[in-house]
Amino acid sequence: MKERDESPIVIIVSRMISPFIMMFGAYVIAHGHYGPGGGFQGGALLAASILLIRLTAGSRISELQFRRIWGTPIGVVGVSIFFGVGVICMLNGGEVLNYAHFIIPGVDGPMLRSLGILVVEVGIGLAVMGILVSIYDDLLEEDEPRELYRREDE
Amino acid sequence: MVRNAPALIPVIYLTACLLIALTKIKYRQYAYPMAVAAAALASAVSVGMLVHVVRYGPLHYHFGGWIPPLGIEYSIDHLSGFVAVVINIVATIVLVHSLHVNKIELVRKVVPYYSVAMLLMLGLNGIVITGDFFNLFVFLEIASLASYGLVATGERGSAFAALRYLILGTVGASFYLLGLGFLYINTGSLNMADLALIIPLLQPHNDPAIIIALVFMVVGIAIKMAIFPLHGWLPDAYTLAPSTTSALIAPIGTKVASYILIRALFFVYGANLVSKGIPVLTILGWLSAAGIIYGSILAIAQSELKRMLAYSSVAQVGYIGLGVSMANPLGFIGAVLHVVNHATMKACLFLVAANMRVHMGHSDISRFDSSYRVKMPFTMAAFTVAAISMVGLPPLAGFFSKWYLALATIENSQWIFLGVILVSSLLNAVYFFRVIEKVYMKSPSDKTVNDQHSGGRDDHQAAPEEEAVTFGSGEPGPSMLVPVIIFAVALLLLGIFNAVIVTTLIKPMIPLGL
Amino acid sequence: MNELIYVSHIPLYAVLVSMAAVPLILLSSSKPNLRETWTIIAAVSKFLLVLSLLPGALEGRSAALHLLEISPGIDLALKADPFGVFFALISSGLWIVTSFYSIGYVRGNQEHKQTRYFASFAMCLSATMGIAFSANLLTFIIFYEILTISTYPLVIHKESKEAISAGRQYLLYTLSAGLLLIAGAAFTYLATGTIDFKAGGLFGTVVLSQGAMTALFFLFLGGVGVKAGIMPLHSWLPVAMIAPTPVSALLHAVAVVKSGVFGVIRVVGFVFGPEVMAAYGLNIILAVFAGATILLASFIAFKQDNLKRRLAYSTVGHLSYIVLGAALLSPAGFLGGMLHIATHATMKITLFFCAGAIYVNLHRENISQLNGIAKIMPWTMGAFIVGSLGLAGVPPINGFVSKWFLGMGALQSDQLVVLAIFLISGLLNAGYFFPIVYRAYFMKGEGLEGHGEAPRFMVVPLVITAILSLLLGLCPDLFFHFHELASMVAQSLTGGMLL
Amino acid sequence: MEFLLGHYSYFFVFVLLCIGLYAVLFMRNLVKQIIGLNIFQGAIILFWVSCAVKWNATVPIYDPDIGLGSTALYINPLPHTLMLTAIVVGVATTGVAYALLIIIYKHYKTVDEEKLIEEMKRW
Repeated sequence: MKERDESPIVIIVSRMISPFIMMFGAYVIAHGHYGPGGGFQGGALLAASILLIRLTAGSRISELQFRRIWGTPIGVVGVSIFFGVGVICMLNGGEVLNYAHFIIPGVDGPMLRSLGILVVEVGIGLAVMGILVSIYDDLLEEDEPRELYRREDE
Repeated sequence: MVRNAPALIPVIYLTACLLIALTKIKYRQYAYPMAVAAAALASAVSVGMLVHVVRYGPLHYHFGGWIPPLGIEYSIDHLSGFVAVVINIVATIVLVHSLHVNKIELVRKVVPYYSVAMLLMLGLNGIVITGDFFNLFVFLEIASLASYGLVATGERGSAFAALRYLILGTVGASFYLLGLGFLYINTGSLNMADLALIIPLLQPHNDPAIIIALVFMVVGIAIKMAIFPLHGWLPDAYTLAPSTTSALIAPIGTKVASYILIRALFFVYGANLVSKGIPVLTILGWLSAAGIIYGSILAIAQSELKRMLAYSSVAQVGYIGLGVSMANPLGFIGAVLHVVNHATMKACLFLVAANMRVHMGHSDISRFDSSYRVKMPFTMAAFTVAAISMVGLPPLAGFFSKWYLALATIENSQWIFLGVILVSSLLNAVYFFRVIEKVYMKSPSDKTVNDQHSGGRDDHQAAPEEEAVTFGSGEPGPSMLVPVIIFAVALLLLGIFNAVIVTTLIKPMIPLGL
Repeated sequence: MNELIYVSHIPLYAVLVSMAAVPLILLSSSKPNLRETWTIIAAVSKFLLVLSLLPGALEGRSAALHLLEISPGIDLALKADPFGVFFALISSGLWIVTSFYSIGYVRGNQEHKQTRYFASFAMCLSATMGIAFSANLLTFIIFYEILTISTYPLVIHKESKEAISAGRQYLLYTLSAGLLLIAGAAFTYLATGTIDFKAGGLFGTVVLSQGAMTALFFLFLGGVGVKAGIMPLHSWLPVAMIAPTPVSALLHAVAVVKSGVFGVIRVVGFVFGPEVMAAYGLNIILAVFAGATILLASFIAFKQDNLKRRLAYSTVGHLSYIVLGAALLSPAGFLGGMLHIATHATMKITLFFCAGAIYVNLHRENISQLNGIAKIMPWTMGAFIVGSLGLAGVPPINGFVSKWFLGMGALQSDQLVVLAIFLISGLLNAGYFFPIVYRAYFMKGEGLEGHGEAPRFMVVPLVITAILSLLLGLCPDLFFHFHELASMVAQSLTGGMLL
Repeated sequence: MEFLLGHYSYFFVFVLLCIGLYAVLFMRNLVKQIIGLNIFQGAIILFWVSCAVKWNATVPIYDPDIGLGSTALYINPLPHTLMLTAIVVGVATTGVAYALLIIIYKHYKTVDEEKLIEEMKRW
């Protein structure tokens, strides 16, 4: 790979906007169940904020923020949340992802469906973030990538 | 539980996928049993569903409780239930076989390999059971991505093969998506059952957009299915992939693509509409016929067992295409029967190739000789059975799919296609008997060609230097041998009891208007 | 004649008994005596099973069994009609003899891979029984292909380069034939809706265009004609002579080529039926091919110096006798053709046994080397004389009987050309067999000192078959009622016309 | 003319499709092929999204001013959501493609397709 030019402007600007991107990502996820937004977009924004630092400041600094080994576990956790909601609905007597059959203590009716979607969105957001970051990490990995596969968790 | 059964298969595979991914942290040795268990469980569920479908009619499952055409629908009818049973059972047996092969061929990548294999199965099963065209696209891509990954773990050069597969496969999927777009714009629906009702009502019937949509979709599927001029990705991908991948993708990957083809052509469009405007079926028929001949001839030219099998797959997919293109009940029966027959045959043959690679270190036909037969008697016997079935000799399974296809071509008075089917049997015979001849006849070294006592089992006073070649010494362990034998026996049973399959399963699935 | 059918498992057992012997043979590969015992047990029990069907067949009753539906509307069905029993009797009876002879041959010759040899042999006979008892075309095809595959290991038994190339040629011819047969069966099924064999043909009221019918006939002709050695399709047969002699005997006299001609008669009499054959002029096509084959094969046989090849061409010629007999479409023609299956079987097997005995004993294969061997092998050559006289059509050997009926058949249908062909080829037969006899008896041999008669395992069977030829010539209805069976079949095919 | 103007978005889509397909088929550089693949996918996504457009309609989010009755005033949300999925799929595909490409580059030190084919043959 080519040597990177150390440009203070790039580093400072990216460090400045990275938290806002992350914030916006979280907002998009949290907003997804009743407005434009959702897990994928939010997750992509979260990943973008992390990758921005990785691109500009290098992975050594970025690793302090987000360790590369976290990528897969977070992805798995995200998928598990999404998937767990579906299975809980199913076990509770409905179809897969039929939020009316989701269980949140003290909540039911339309609110239950709404919150069910929110939980799912959080799961998707985590999954997308973890996996997008780990795609980047795997592509940059110096020695032969150990695992090619996890990104198909998408 | 029956009500949730259609969703159960994806749930099983996804759970297995995640759990296996977690075993990477600890308990690596559980990856294999978990994968096998998941596939076995899915097989059991799919068999149960098929039984239910046969007894009580199709199963419908509305995802998230949304009623179609608004929501995504999973529907199991005879066709999808049947294909699901075939792919799950074949996958289970192949996965059982994979234990030692993967230890040798993949070394450190075993755990993620199984995880991705589960994803592949998730995708393939999803394609089969979904009743929604867009959902089908998503599953198609999941399955494709998983198979790119599975191919890329193979020997040197497999990454390039996988990349070419990826590029062609993605183009194919994109074409499918494009065609689907046309369809959606014209009908406003993506649900298969709904579309089947809407399309005949559109005015006028040969609305070009609808036909264009079909053409794009068929082109896309044909790439995935490796119909003749679009098969370029297949030989390298099958040859260079790890043995288990070949045995997993070759039997069921293209079969699922042909399922999509059958579903789109006959169940959504209907046989009458398909050939309006553009003679889709005729073109498909001629391309399939060309593919049969081309694949068979190139298979003769190969000296590597797996590559030969790969070209043979190109030819065999042509049979399915040919059966579909006949658009009559007999052709339909032939095509669907060939799905199961070819899945079994190819799985058996690729597993034999895997056994040879693991225990002999290569699968190079020019190096085969009769010591292989002595060292691996059962593997070679299974190979012979599968080869004879591929050639299409009764009473093995391969004969009967050819029988129905021949009947179908005669019914349509397509004499050239009849000739193609018959000639291709001969070509199959050429390339398989070449191997069989080597394995049973060629002496390990040339000096014993004319020697009457050349290492036969009967001669206990065999020459001392042949002592290494003892009966069954190279035979793999039961985990690799039993699956091969199961497939070989299954070929015989499928052949003898094909009438049961045809009458109870395939006949009810013949769509109206065929 | 009404066909009475009763359900019986005997045909199935007759098919399965030698198939069941295959694993036993394979398992006892290290104990040759036990292995051969299995072969003999299977052969004898098969023969007895077939024999038990004979009384029923003589009363015009057929044992039938529907095993299972193998394709919707088509059963895997066995039916032991008189014709099937006729063929099964010959092949299972001669299998016993051949088994004994094989034991003598392979041991005397110290052949390798004897287990494979005996296993394939048993499998072959199973397939032949299946062919004999097939009730419909699909069942026929299934057993026909099993026969092809199980004969292959026998053809390439020597594993030399020539043997392998002979095996390739054999497979090429027979597999293509099988494919044509499949196409023909499929066509027939779609045209008539049935493929069950029926005396007098399946077509009934179905009318096809002349072109379609002719094409269909050629499909069938190609399908069964390869194994029957009809002329442009015969060339695998002489090449396959590379196989061990008992195999040649089996190929020629018992199983393979006889299945071919059996198939020809099945096709002519039971698929097309004499009426359809005559109406579309198909019998003429068949007769032209068969007549040309008879003459050409006889001429080619003159040129051969290798004894087995000469016998092979003789076989090609004689098979066409049978085909020609069927093509005459007259009762006597069918009768003569069918009888010739039996008579040619006994005579040709005798001759091959003789050739094998000479080979094992003296390692000589060429006719020019046979000078004076009658002195040391009197029994063998005596049997050889019987066989060759029979093939030339000299009474009282059974070859005369079948030729007599064939000639009558030619007269019945006013085909004097055919009669002439029969007579000329009889002379030619005499012409190419007698030089051998002459050399053996009247010329002075070299290097024969120290050799005696061939092993007893080989001599006894060939003497038995020679005696059998003689006895059947004197009394065609002896023991097995071949004549009666054949005339029953001939009558059923031609609608009860008198001979 | 009216036809052309009325369907102009489709022509852009068509041009993009052709560019993408051209790159996939004729570029020797594998990176460019993958880029072509992305263009191809992008064109199809555009096509889907453009088909959801309605004149005088707004985003499909519940607006108290419009209410639930007049659905004609909302554009069709379904193609967008579907294409979201298609984009996800595209991202995953691209990720795998580049991963494979990096492996290939490490092995052969080239991303030129014809050279790679030569390499494969030699091996």
